[in-house]
Amino acid sequence: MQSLTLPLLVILGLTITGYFLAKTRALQVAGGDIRKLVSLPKQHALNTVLATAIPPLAAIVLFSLYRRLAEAEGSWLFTLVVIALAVTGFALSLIGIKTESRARTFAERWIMGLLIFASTIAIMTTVGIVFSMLFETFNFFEQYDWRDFFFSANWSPNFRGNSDLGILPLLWGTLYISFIALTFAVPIGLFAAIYLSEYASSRMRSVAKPAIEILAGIPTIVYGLFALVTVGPFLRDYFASPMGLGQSASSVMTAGLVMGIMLIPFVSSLSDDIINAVPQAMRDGSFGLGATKSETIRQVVIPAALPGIVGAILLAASRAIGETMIVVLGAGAAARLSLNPFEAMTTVTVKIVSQLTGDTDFASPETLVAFALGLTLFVITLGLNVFALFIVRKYREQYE
Amino acid sequence: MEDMIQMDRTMSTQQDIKIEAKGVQVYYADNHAIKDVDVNIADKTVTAFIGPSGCGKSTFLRCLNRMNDTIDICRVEGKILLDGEDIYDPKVDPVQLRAKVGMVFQKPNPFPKSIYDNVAYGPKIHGLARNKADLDEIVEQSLRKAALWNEVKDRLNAPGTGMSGGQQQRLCIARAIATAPEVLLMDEPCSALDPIATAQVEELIDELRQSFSVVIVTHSMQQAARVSQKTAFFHLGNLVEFDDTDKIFTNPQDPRTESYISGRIG
Amino acid sequence: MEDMIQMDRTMSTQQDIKIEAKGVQVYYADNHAIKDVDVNIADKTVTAFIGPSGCGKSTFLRCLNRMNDTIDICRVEGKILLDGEDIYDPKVDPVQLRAKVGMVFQKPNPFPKSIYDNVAYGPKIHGLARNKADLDEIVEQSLRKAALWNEVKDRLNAPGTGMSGGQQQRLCIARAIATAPEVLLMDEPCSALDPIATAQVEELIDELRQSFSVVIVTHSMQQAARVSQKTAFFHLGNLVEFDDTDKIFTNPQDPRTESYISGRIG
Amino acid sequence: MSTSLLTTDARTKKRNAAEARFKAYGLGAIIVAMFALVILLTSVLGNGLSSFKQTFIALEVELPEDKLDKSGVRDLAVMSKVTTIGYAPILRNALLATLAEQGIETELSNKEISNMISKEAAATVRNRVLGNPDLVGQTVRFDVLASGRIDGFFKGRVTMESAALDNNTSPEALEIAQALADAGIMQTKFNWNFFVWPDASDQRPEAAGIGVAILGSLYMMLVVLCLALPIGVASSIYLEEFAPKNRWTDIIEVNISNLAAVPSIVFGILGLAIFINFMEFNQSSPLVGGLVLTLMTLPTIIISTRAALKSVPPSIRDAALGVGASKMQSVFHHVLPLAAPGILTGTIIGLAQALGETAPLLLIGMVAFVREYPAAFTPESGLFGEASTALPVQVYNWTQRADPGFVERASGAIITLLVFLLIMNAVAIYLRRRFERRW
Amino acid sequence: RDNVQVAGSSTVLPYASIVAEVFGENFDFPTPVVESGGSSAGLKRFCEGVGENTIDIANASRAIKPSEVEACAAAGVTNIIEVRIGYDGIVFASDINGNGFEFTPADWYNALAAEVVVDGALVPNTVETWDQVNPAFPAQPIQAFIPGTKHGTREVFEEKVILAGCEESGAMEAIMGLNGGDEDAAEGTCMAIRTDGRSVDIDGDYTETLARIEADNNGIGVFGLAFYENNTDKLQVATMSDVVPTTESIAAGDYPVSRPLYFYIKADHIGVIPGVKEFAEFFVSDDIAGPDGPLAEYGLVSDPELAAVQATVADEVTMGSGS
Ligand SMILES: Nc1ncnc2c1ncn2[C@@H]1O[C@H](COP(=O)(O)OP(=O)(O)OP(=O)(O)O)[C@@H](O)[C@H]1O
Ligand SMILES: Nc1ncnc2c1ncn2[C@@H]1O[C@H](COP(=O)(O)OP(=O)(O)OP(=O)(O)O)[C@@H](O)[C@H]1O
Ligand SMILES: [Mg+2]
Ligand SMILES: [Mg+2]
Ligand SMILES: O=P([O-])([O-])[O-]
Repeated sequence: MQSLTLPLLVILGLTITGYFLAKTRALQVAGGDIRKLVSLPKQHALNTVLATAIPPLAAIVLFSLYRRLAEAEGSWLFTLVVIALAVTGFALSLIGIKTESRARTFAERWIMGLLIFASTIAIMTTVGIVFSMLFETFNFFEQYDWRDFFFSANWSPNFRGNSDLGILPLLWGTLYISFIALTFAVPIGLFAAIYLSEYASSRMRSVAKPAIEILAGIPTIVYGLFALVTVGPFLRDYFASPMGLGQSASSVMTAGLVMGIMLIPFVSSLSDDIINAVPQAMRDGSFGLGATKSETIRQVVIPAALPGIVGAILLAASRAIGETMIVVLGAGAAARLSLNPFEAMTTVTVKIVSQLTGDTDFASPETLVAFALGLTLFVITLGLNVFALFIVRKYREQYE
Repeated sequence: MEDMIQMDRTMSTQQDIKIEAKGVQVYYADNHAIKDVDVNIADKTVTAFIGPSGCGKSTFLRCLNRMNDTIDICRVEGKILLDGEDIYDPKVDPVQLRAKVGMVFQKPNPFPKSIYDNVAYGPKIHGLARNKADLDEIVEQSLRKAALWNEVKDRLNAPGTGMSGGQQQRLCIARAIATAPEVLLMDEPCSALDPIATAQVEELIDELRQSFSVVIVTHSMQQAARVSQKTAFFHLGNLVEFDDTDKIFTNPQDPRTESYISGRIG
Repeated sequence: MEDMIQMDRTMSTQQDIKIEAKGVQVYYADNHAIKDVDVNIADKTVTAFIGPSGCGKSTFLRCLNRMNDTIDICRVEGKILLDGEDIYDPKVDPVQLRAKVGMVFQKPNPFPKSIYDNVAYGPKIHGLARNKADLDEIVEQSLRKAALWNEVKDRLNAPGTGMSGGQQQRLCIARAIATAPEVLLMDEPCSALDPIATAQVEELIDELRQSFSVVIVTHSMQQAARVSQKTAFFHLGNLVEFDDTDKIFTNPQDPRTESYISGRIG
Repeated sequence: MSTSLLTTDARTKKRNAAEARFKAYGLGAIIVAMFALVILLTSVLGNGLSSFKQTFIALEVELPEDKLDKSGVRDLAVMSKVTTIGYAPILRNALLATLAEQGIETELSNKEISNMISKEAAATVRNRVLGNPDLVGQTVRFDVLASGRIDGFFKGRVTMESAALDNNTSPEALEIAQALADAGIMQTKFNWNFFVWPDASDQRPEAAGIGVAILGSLYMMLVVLCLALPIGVASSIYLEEFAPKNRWTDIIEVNISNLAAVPSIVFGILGLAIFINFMEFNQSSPLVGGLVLTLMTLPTIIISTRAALKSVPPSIRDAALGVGASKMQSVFHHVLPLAAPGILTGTIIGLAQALGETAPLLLIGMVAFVREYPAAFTPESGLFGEASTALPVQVYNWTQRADPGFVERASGAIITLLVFLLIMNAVAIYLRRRFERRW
Repeated sequence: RDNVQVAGSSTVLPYASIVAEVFGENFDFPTPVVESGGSSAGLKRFCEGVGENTIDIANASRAIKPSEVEACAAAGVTNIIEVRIGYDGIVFASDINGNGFEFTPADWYNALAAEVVVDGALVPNTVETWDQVNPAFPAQPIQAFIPGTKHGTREVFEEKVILAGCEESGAMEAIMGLNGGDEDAAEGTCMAIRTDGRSVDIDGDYTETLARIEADNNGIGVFGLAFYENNTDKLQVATMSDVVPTTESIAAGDYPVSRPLYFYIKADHIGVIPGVKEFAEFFVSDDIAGPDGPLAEYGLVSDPELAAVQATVADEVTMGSGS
């Protein structure tokens, strides 16, 4: 940490001075007339800032990685190299300022580099996730037969070992609960989005949209308690019991409904923005033909906004799969393969959390199974996403 | 030919009034875009709106089927009667109105759908086709009338947005006539068309006039003279003159009309 | 007047070649939209592209400043040289190219910004103004040249999208000339303009020609005849004929040109 | 020949009915969402508002030298040997004295009397004394906390009936409390300390606050905002505007949607492995928490940003390119502002999620009992490197505590969290409205 | 790093945080940071190695397992001091307004076993109400909220209640008679809990159990003694084999269901991280962990052999180093 302070300060100082120096210098070489410059002073300044800051920062990152891997110590040499890089970038970019130099192109190259770097972070995250789980998953499968894990319909971990750790009931619970949550959240969210963007007055919209977004910010424990204390008993007393579907207050339905509420803003807010971005000319074209508003929305606006809406729905689905607290409190912790929506079930995610935070020996299959569950879920959602991408590709419509 | 048009024109003046606008005022926020316009649009007639760019032609046209409703800042005052009924009456359903009064917009705006779906859209929502064959027929006829059929018949499933400017314009014309409106408002329908296509569209307009009323905005004085029986000249939001087309072009009453027409080029 | 134009034309033929297109082929996916086109566009000349709708005029025009790069499915083959340099060379920065070769699109597409910002955008990013006063001056001049100044001078801060069709078109012209390109490509720049505005734009084109090269797509044969020195006639993706304008209109070599021109109306 | 406009024909009636239904569905959807919101908020507010008030006892405390300063020379080293346990009887005596003064008779045992005063009180008094040794030997007035049960009595949580069953208090104690309240010695007043104090142990619900948690959340959100928004927007721009459309970008796209579906606890596993074990950042620190939440929020921001970028009509890009703007300029000058509402929505939702998340923090050590305020920067631990908790963690912890006094505090923390969220979102919502336009 | 870092069991957390709080108030060291996250997760963190970036103390609601000691050693954590702080009583409680119960382990076995022996054959358990288990009980539907399989309490419940009940009621013998005398298998059969909804696993904590009982008044839940003592106005406790669970009855060994609580100190951090040893000594001091200390007041069953524990800490006796 301390060894970084000096280089960072140097970089910061150089970029700030570089910004102003480059601007002045650019104006100077142009004799005060920016029209003579191929690139604007602003762009020269930007180029200088980027050229001064990026190489040494990249060096710091690379070197830190190297230091961790090789367990080497930080050294003065390193500090020197970093500062030298900063100074070189600073000097070169300043010297390079001529009337005909293309600072914009250079600056854009730096920016492009940053953009590409940013988009690799997602990839690196995935790699990190896979690697942080792969090793323990491997350990798990050394202790536990993979066939039992993937094909057993029984989930009952046991402190004495000899546990049944079949993933099927958990997967079933995950799918069932997510399905119910989405059947609830998607229509409501979509209709809310449509109403907000197409029917509501701008005043109502400016109140209702942020209000609905609060739903996404309420901690899930509140939803969980709501499910446990209010929705669960209500569903049991008014639906499950009269219909003879069981006596359980925790149920897939309870968790699904409550989770659905939480997911509404994911669908509604994002879709609303996308719908709002559909050009008015599209709507006009439809109205001009004598279409009603709803016909216009259903047949012109929604198809045009479809890729974005699908994105929003996928996001909601993802959130449903990853949710724990609502499931724990709303659906119970029982792993079960059943079609009855009024029975308690549980999900993969819940079991990842509970096995990871439980009391079982951390080197035992009962704990390690969490990693295998995580990795399996990862692969399954990957498959679902590939499928979704395929569908979106098939139905996308481009306006203009 | 000349005297046929002459005959038509005489006929047209005897025709019933289809649309009657009285004291129409339109504001975009504070911008007074249409100032106290009175116009009677006869049935089975082509009426042309001419005037310099920005004078309010499109705005007025959009009033006639209440398309201005979709612009937040736009406010319309006055009375517009269609077959004697006030279209701004709260009881009037703009949807029904627009089904009767179709529109081709100044900027071509095809839906991001296939060419076929673009044209079939109107007939579908209005239930004009009993079955798929019917619909195919309507689509083909409309595209034929809009002089587009030959160019697109092999790619009806291609997106309507991936067409040339003129093709899009004709697609929008086809789309509008597919719903068989009683009044067709066309905002510069031939601006992106070559002379041959223009001629075909003009033919179409003439054909439509047999049964319906057509209002066309155009910058081409020749076109106005060719296709219309009545002409309205707008200037800075005012309706300067409205009369039989030949009268406007041969013997304008207002000096502004005179100078606009004489200032014409080519 | 007539002989001045005559003189100009003779001059123009002696002019250097500004853009040289050799064996250009354009495909939209499988649709072969431009077929082996060779064209030389001279400097300080107005070249007109004419042809029926959908024949590939816009497509070819967009090739000249690589605007087709933005259409995923579009593929360009052949060579296009600007001042002798291949613009499709990987080393060429399309941005610099487009700064030199400006464009007015067929469909007016103002930015959803104020009128002022629409016009000032180009000069700003290219550093054409030393200061705010300079910029104001450029904006005013451009709007004046595009015959829009009088209409908008009081509302320069109103959004460019809230204008009439013709006003938007002129705004796009003003935006394009504000960057002072060496070549200006105009895709039907007068389609939504009234005769007077059209005349002003044509005047502008003539003025631009003194120092630059202008390529204009138009459907109006009269306009082509009025403003251009060279005319290219496209048909179904082929360049059928390319010659001095007066030659094309008086003595076309190809029967297709002949029939297109004679089929003209008005 | 044509039907009147004033009467609707059968088909139009049907279509209008469909229209009305459609609109009603929309309104219904809003109402359902609002209804759920109102229910949730009322329950949170109903439970939590009381946490902003607290009951205090005004005690005249005699600080005897023989107990507090055996040395008699105010030697701090000696004085600090007297622990809070030693201070407890002094407070009890003070309360007994007050009772006697007020003429309130009681048969309660010493322990029960002690139980009326918060265990925090001893620390309060001890800190004051150690801060100002001269107080020893004097009688000083202290506003000390009443214990959780007594406080609950004034807030309606504890009743005479429940007290009768309760091991930790008794109806007699409540009667005394009532008498003291009537005498103005016990007062329930607004409690700023709730927002300032750190967490307290299970025995002192009345002293528990969210000071540390607010700081921790604030630090983490700073990290998330400074990293997730730029990185998310940058990678969306690259993927949507620049990246060649090929198999590789498809992989990235699928990969990002897939990251959104990764359970949040898995990000905790990742954070533990990468940031703590590999990069050796401090455990329990807001920096690591912020980094983990950044990775977790990224997919949300990227997905919504990409959708927003996609919805900007191509003609805008063409227009910019046509006047010679570079692709980069067209994106930053025109496309991005038009996509801003969608980006901001993604940010709002992503931050909401990040702000309320507990599970990943579990594995990097932030679900903890922390009483020391974390500094934003220290030379040893760097930026945001000191151990801290966060608001959702505080909520999670408190909902697990045995003492019912923590229920209101958990709700109070939730209210604070929502206010925090609203403040954060207000900016975004304001910006979003400014950028919103139809074209 | 100048603060002590503790992680582990959520059962030990309340006690550890009480101690940490008082420690911070009375010593010049900063208040230790006490994380929760489960015994297993805590031990795992503990065993990740030695150094500033690892925790100093792991709380656990069970003893460390040999395999974990091995894993620790593999990462260089060889000097571990095991400290038992006392016992956690496990009680059965139901809604204060409902029926009271006096259980024996056999009652629980008969109510919750997945399979019971009827007429010499193992059949699925079908009892629906408590009076079917024991005629002395009311005809209240059976609804048990027991700890989920992640909790250490579950193990204690299975072994000290269900298995004990199985043996007590003679079912064990009967099962062994059926399966040919395989004792391990018989134990397994005994401890299998029915999954038809009569017994609900709680993966959350005691507040969840309490909330479930409040939502379903027939429910009987398993709680920690400390939790019950803080909620005597909502819960009534059931006796087990006629013993009322209190800290005293458990310390005396009369009440059968309890488990020891521990913490583990990384001896290599003593003297490196300031306050580690002081905190540990303070934790087990008589003032804190004794029968009259705040921990006992809160519900910890104080260790009868506290003095020995104090000596272990004072002498830094590591595991496996004789004694
Ligand atoms: N984006 C596109 N995707 C697919 N095909 C296209 C696209 N744009 C144009 N085309 C097709 O390419 C051909 C040439 O189109 P182009 O726009 O160049 O015609 P044009 O000569 O400009 O016609 P107009 O005068 O109508 O504007 C047409 O057949 C058209 O349908
Ligand atoms: N959406 C709008 N918001 C604000 N002002 C508008 C809007 N549309 C048009 N205007 C203004 O109203 C006036 C009339 O515009 P209109 O579109 O009716 O002109 P026009 O006669 O159709 O012109 P053109 O021939 O150029 O299409 C113009 O001054 C224009 O700037
Ligand atoms: Mg117009
Ligand atoms: Mg074109
Ligand atoms: O958190 P526990 O390990 O005590 O269940």
